[in-house]
Amino acid sequence: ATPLKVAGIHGSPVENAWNSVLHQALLDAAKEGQIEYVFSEAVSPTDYPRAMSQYAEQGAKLIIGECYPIERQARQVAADYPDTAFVLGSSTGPAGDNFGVFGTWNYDGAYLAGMLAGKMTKTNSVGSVGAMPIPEINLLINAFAEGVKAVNPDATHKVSWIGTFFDPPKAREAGLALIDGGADILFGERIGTADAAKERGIQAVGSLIDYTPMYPGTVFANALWGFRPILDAAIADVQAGKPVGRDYTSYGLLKEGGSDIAYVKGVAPAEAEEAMEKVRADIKSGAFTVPADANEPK
Amino acid sequence: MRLEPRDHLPPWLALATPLIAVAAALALAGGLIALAGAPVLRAYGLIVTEAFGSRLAATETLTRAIPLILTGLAAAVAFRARLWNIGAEGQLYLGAVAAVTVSSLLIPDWPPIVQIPVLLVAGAAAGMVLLLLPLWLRLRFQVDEVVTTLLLNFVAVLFVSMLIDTVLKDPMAFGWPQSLPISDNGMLPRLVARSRLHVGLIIAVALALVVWFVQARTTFGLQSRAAGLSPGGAVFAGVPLGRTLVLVAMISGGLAGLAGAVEVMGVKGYVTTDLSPGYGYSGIVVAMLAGLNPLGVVAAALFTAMMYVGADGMSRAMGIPTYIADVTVALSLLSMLIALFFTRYRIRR
Amino acid sequence: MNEMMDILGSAGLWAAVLRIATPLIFGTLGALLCERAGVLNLGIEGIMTFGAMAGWLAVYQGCDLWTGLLVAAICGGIFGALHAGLTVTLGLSQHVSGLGVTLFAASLSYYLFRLMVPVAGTPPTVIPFAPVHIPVLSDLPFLGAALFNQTAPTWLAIGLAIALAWVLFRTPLGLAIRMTGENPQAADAQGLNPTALRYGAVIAGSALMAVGGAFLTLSAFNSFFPTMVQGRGWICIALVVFASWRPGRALLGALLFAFFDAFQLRLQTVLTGDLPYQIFLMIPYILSIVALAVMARRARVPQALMKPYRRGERI
Amino acid sequence: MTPILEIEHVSKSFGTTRANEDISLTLAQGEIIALLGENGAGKTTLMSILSGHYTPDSGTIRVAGAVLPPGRPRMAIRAGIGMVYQHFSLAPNLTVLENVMTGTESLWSPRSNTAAGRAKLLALSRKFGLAVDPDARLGDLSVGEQQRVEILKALYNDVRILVLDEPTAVLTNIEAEHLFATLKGMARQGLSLIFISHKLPEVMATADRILVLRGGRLVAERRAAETSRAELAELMVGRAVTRPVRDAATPGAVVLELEGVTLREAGVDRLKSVGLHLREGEVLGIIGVSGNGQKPLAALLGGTARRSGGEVRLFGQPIGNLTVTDAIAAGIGRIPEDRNHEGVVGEMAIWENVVLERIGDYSRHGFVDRQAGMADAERIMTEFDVRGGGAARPIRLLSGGNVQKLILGRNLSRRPRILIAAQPARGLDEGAVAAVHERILAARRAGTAVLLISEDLDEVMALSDRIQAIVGGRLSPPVAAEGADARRLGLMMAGDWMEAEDAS
Ligand SMILES: Nc1ncnc2c1ncn2[C@@H]1O[C@H](COP(=O)(O)OP(=O)(O)OP(=O)(O)O)[C@@H](O)[C@H]1O
Ligand SMILES: Nc1ncnc2c1ncn2[C@@H]1O[C@H](COP(=O)(O)OP(=O)(O)OP(=O)(O)O)[C@@H](O)[C@H]1O
Ligand SMILES: [Mg+2]
Ligand SMILES: [Mg+2]
Repeated sequence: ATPLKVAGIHGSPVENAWNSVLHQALLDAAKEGQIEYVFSEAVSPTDYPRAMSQYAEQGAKLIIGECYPIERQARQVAADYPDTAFVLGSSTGPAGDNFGVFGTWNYDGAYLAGMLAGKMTKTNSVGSVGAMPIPEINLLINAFAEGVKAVNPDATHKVSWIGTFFDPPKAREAGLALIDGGADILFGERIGTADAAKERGIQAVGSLIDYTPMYPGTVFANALWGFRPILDAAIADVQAGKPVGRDYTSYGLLKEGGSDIAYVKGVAPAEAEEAMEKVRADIKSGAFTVPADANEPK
Repeated sequence: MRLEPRDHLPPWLALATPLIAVAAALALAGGLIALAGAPVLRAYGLIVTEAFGSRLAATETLTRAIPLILTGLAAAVAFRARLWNIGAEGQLYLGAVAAVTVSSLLIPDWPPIVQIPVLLVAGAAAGMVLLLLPLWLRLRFQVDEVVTTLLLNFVAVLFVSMLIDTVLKDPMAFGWPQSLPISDNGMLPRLVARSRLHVGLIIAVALALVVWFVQARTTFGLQSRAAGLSPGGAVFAGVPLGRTLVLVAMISGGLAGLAGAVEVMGVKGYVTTDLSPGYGYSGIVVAMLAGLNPLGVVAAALFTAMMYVGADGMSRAMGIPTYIADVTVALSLLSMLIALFFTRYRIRR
Repeated sequence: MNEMMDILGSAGLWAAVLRIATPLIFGTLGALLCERAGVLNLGIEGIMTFGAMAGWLAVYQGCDLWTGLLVAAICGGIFGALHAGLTVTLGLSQHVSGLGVTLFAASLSYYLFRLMVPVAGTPPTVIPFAPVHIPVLSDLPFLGAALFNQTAPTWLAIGLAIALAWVLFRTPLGLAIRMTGENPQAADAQGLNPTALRYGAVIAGSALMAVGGAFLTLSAFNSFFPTMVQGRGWICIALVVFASWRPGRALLGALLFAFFDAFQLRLQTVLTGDLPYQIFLMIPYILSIVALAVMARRARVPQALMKPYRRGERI
Repeated sequence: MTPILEIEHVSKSFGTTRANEDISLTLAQGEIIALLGENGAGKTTLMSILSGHYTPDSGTIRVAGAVLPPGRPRMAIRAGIGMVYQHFSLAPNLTVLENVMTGTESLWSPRSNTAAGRAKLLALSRKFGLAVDPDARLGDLSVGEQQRVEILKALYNDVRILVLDEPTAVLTNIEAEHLFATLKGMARQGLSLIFISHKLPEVMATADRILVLRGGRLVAERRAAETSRAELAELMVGRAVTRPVRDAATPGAVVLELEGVTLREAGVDRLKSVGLHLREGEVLGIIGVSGNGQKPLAALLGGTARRSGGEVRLFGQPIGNLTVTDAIAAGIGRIPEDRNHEGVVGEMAIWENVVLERIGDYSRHGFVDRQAGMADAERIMTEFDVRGGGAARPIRLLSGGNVQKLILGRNLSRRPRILIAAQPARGLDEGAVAAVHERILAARRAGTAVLLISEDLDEVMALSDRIQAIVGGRLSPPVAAEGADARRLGLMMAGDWMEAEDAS
């Protein structure tokens, strides 16, 4: 088949971990010849609807991106361009035939990483650094905390918010603050957290992408998020002429091959790894569901 | 070699100046475009077509000019009275949040004909309040307002962030920090169907005319100019300095607050902390490009919007980094400033 | 209460204060130098961004860390020269020129970064400055960890504050700079060249700002992100006023500001849920404004700040 | 012997204005010469060329036979030329020593030798009798002290030629006398001096030679001993000038009365129990050394300050606090002491400066009646002989004398019942002074009550019917002008009546 024309519109620079997952999946698909990929990055919310219209007018068949700050306008643009499929990260539901959505549900991996961390902490205290308490981050951090609690009910979990999506030095400071407060394992929702852990010689958990190669010896586990299943599903729908107006979130779950844990074997106690692998299998089989809690972690 | 003020400006130079400036900016931007390995001439063509070449392009350019006109006026009014309001960004956010609060919490069901004016007034009032604080600090404690207005921008945005995280949080947004939406009755009508262009354009241009008229023709305009140019002279002539500055601050803060209200009522429908891509700061540059002339502000805002939207669209069409848009705007502003300088001075050996 | 005391007693807090303060010290000293010569430099935010990018890029391309700082300083100096050209030679409005420089420097740094480093995924990193181990001092209990566990640029920043104070108040050059900021015409009448002095101060000051930016990518962190300066430049502008244009107080102001930041990061983790986190983030700004109100009357603003000077225009 | 300074065929134009045209002069060692000329004659321009601040279009300057490179202030300083500008070039936030030492050491030296600087400054200060505190903040000093610093700054640079531009414009008579005594002492020690002044008595008393500039040209040169005031005045203006004289008149009813008025400002009593009365058709002169309460007194009556106690009666009626608008509405005209910072807004047009303080009269439904404003401004400009372009030009383009005439005009054209005139002729040339005095006397004839606040005793004695002195915020009892002489007034200004008061 001729490659599908796909445009990516990234609200942040593509270095941002979340965008990088989308971007990498799109690049891979382009390399495999499935799609023809163009993109813009760091598109401000003010410009975002225009970027959508422009790509639609330039003939993109599928537009991938995010519409959290402009939910209303994005749906309006989609309605104006019925021949283009839009599949965007969103907090709300799909609209019409050509507006599909997805959420970032990598909390399965976070729960599993929490199970390892809970058995590893010596101070009985772990911490998470988050940008701000929005649902997807809450889900993630809560799942991590639940994973810790599941194996170590006495452990305490603290959160530090840095108030912005983009300030790695500040995330690092927040991580150091948590360590100073007694935490000996950090869950890094933000880039920069692992640097704090590395500096103080403790262990850390990464999120969305695999940080272990960048922080060997520090990041022992990652709550991965796979965008490829979502992308493939959307591409398949468009190629098949099916409406994309549905929720693609579940493709990102562990059960569907999206989210997962990547960890370095032998860092956590063997029995912890064993227990975790069992839960992992249960999630895959559907025997266990990680509690999804989108409230602000306390 | 030295610079000498011109006695008069030859007409050809007045016309050529903006053209030379734009040409210089484009030449410099062209170098950067070439660095990205893209054909420069085609890029130039695209800047024009992406800014004005289609219905989408033209309406987008005009839409973007609206908040710039308002924040540009806010800066022009204040600077003319030597009130250095660098805080239009914060005032804009408070204006937006005020409009949202009033619409969603207080009067969601009022009909548009009443609700829209009320929201605009609420937005303006909020902007005023935020500028009156630094003015009070200046009049009472002689605190330099450049710094206080600048700092209050951060406080205002954090304050808005707090509101949309708590009392104003939209429960339908699944915890995402965004405000309750403006009720449909409070949204500004579109000017062109299937576009984002809204009635705010008419409001902004009308206000530019009003501000121009007030400054050029009224006693208040004369007094506020005197207050800015020479506080000592103004006091001696009986200009109530405090009252004049308070009025100036109310107009300036009000316009900036209005910019926020209009943006949220015309385009976005609710407030987030990334409502404005720096409109408050760009407004200052727009005002200076316009020589603080309210009518010039309209032209300068259109120019700035055109450069941005054109270059932004061009980057997408050519697949070069989007950041080129901001670079082009910055280069245009800098070269325009230099060009305007040479309309007032000439070089003598 | 107890928690607060615990935080205040932790060495980590004080180490963090010095670290967080470092870019602010560089930036504030740079802005202070410009303003002492009579030029307000609102280009700081963009210059810091460019410094962060250029310094990092140089190291990424294989230079050593100190060369990275030097590259950042040179780039900062170039933007300083641009600002000086616009404000000193042409006498354009210092606000507008500064904001223009910020817009230009920031967007250019993103654009160049993207051209040079067309990455996907997380950005590449460099090996940043490591804390300097000072014999004896670094091994002291508590104090060693609290104060003497910093990277070299932090010591450089503190040293520069002292050096700048010396230059401004103890040397003929400093007097000349101050005179230029107070009354350029008087400096001119004494045979000094106010234009050259202003150029020099703005270029050197901008170089310092850029080094402050580079600290973010070469010491506080190890890679460059667009928008990562996050308003630190504007804080520096406020700190200059807060410091009444004195380097020693600038150092103190930066440390105080950093203290609040470090403290709130720690306080948040123990006072969960009681207060919106934004309140903590607002504290430093609000305190700066309050401090200004308290100090403004006593502060001695350089009299020629924001006033262009051109020889031959009427005395 | 070669002269220390030779200026040869120097010319300089600004646009179309020929500020200096083919000027040549010489100065011998130990000589004092005075430059005289109307406002705008080109005196400051010539001296600025000498100091390197301006570059001449043509001509050369030699110091002790060596050619001075044009437009290089540093070279001029090296050659020994020191300049004391009319508007001081000092930094108020720096100390006296810092002001003096700026630019005197190598910029690259790692440390300023303040000890040596202080010693040198104190030595100079002793040698020439110019007392200063090296560590005082300059902004805290009086104008007279600031001028001393300016002179010391020049001396510190080892000057051979000292130039002073209108050094006495802001000084009191006593300060001026002291200054000239010092200058003469300096000349005896071998220094050469050039000074610019509009005050003929001091010029004749101090200078060895007097050079007169008119319209940018050097029109005359006289030895001080061989000329007269009348001749000099005529040379300057190109025609005979005489100051008007006050003729006898009978004052009318009391229009303004102050009783026990006090004014506190920032915790200091600036006016203490002040009492005065002012009648129609008379001039009441208030003399005193500047800084003794003249400013608050003028501000109080002009509506820009509030009293903290006492009573004010206007046309017999007790009044509360006056605002500017009240004062103007009541028919009080005001001539401020500082015409550039208070009298006018330099960047605004002449007509706007005319309407600004009476904005109510030119307002129609909140809009400014520009036509009426322009018409009135033009009428005032013709009537009061204000020269320097149309009513739409910025007022900063006018010379000081013309600005002053405009301020007078905007007040007097409305026939005010009271005129508060503070230092109305300060810094003006002989012709302009005569014009201003003439107008004030004409207003008196027309029945206006004039309160003349001045430091110039000649002026006060020539214009006033009665005179009171202000010292430390207190007013002396009035004396009739007829019985007053300079000695008596000098004693009053020193506050000698107070002892009598305290004793009684
Ligand atoms: N910087 C300047 N730019 C333009 N014109 C100038 C400038 N300086 C002086 N002039 C012109 O030169 C002429 C001489 O001015 P100058 O200041 O030398 O007069 P002056 O004799 O010192 O007058 P005054 O007695 O008022 O001090 C003025 O008429 C003025 O028009
Ligand atoms: N910006 C200017 N451009 C051209 N000519 C000017 C300018 N400013 C002043 N002048 C001219 O310079 C001459 C001297 O002006 P100046 O202001 O020195 O007057 P002045 O009598 O010395 O006033 P004062 O002594 O009270 O300050 C005037 O003739 C005036 O027209
Ligand atoms: Mg003069
Ligand atoms: Mg003069």
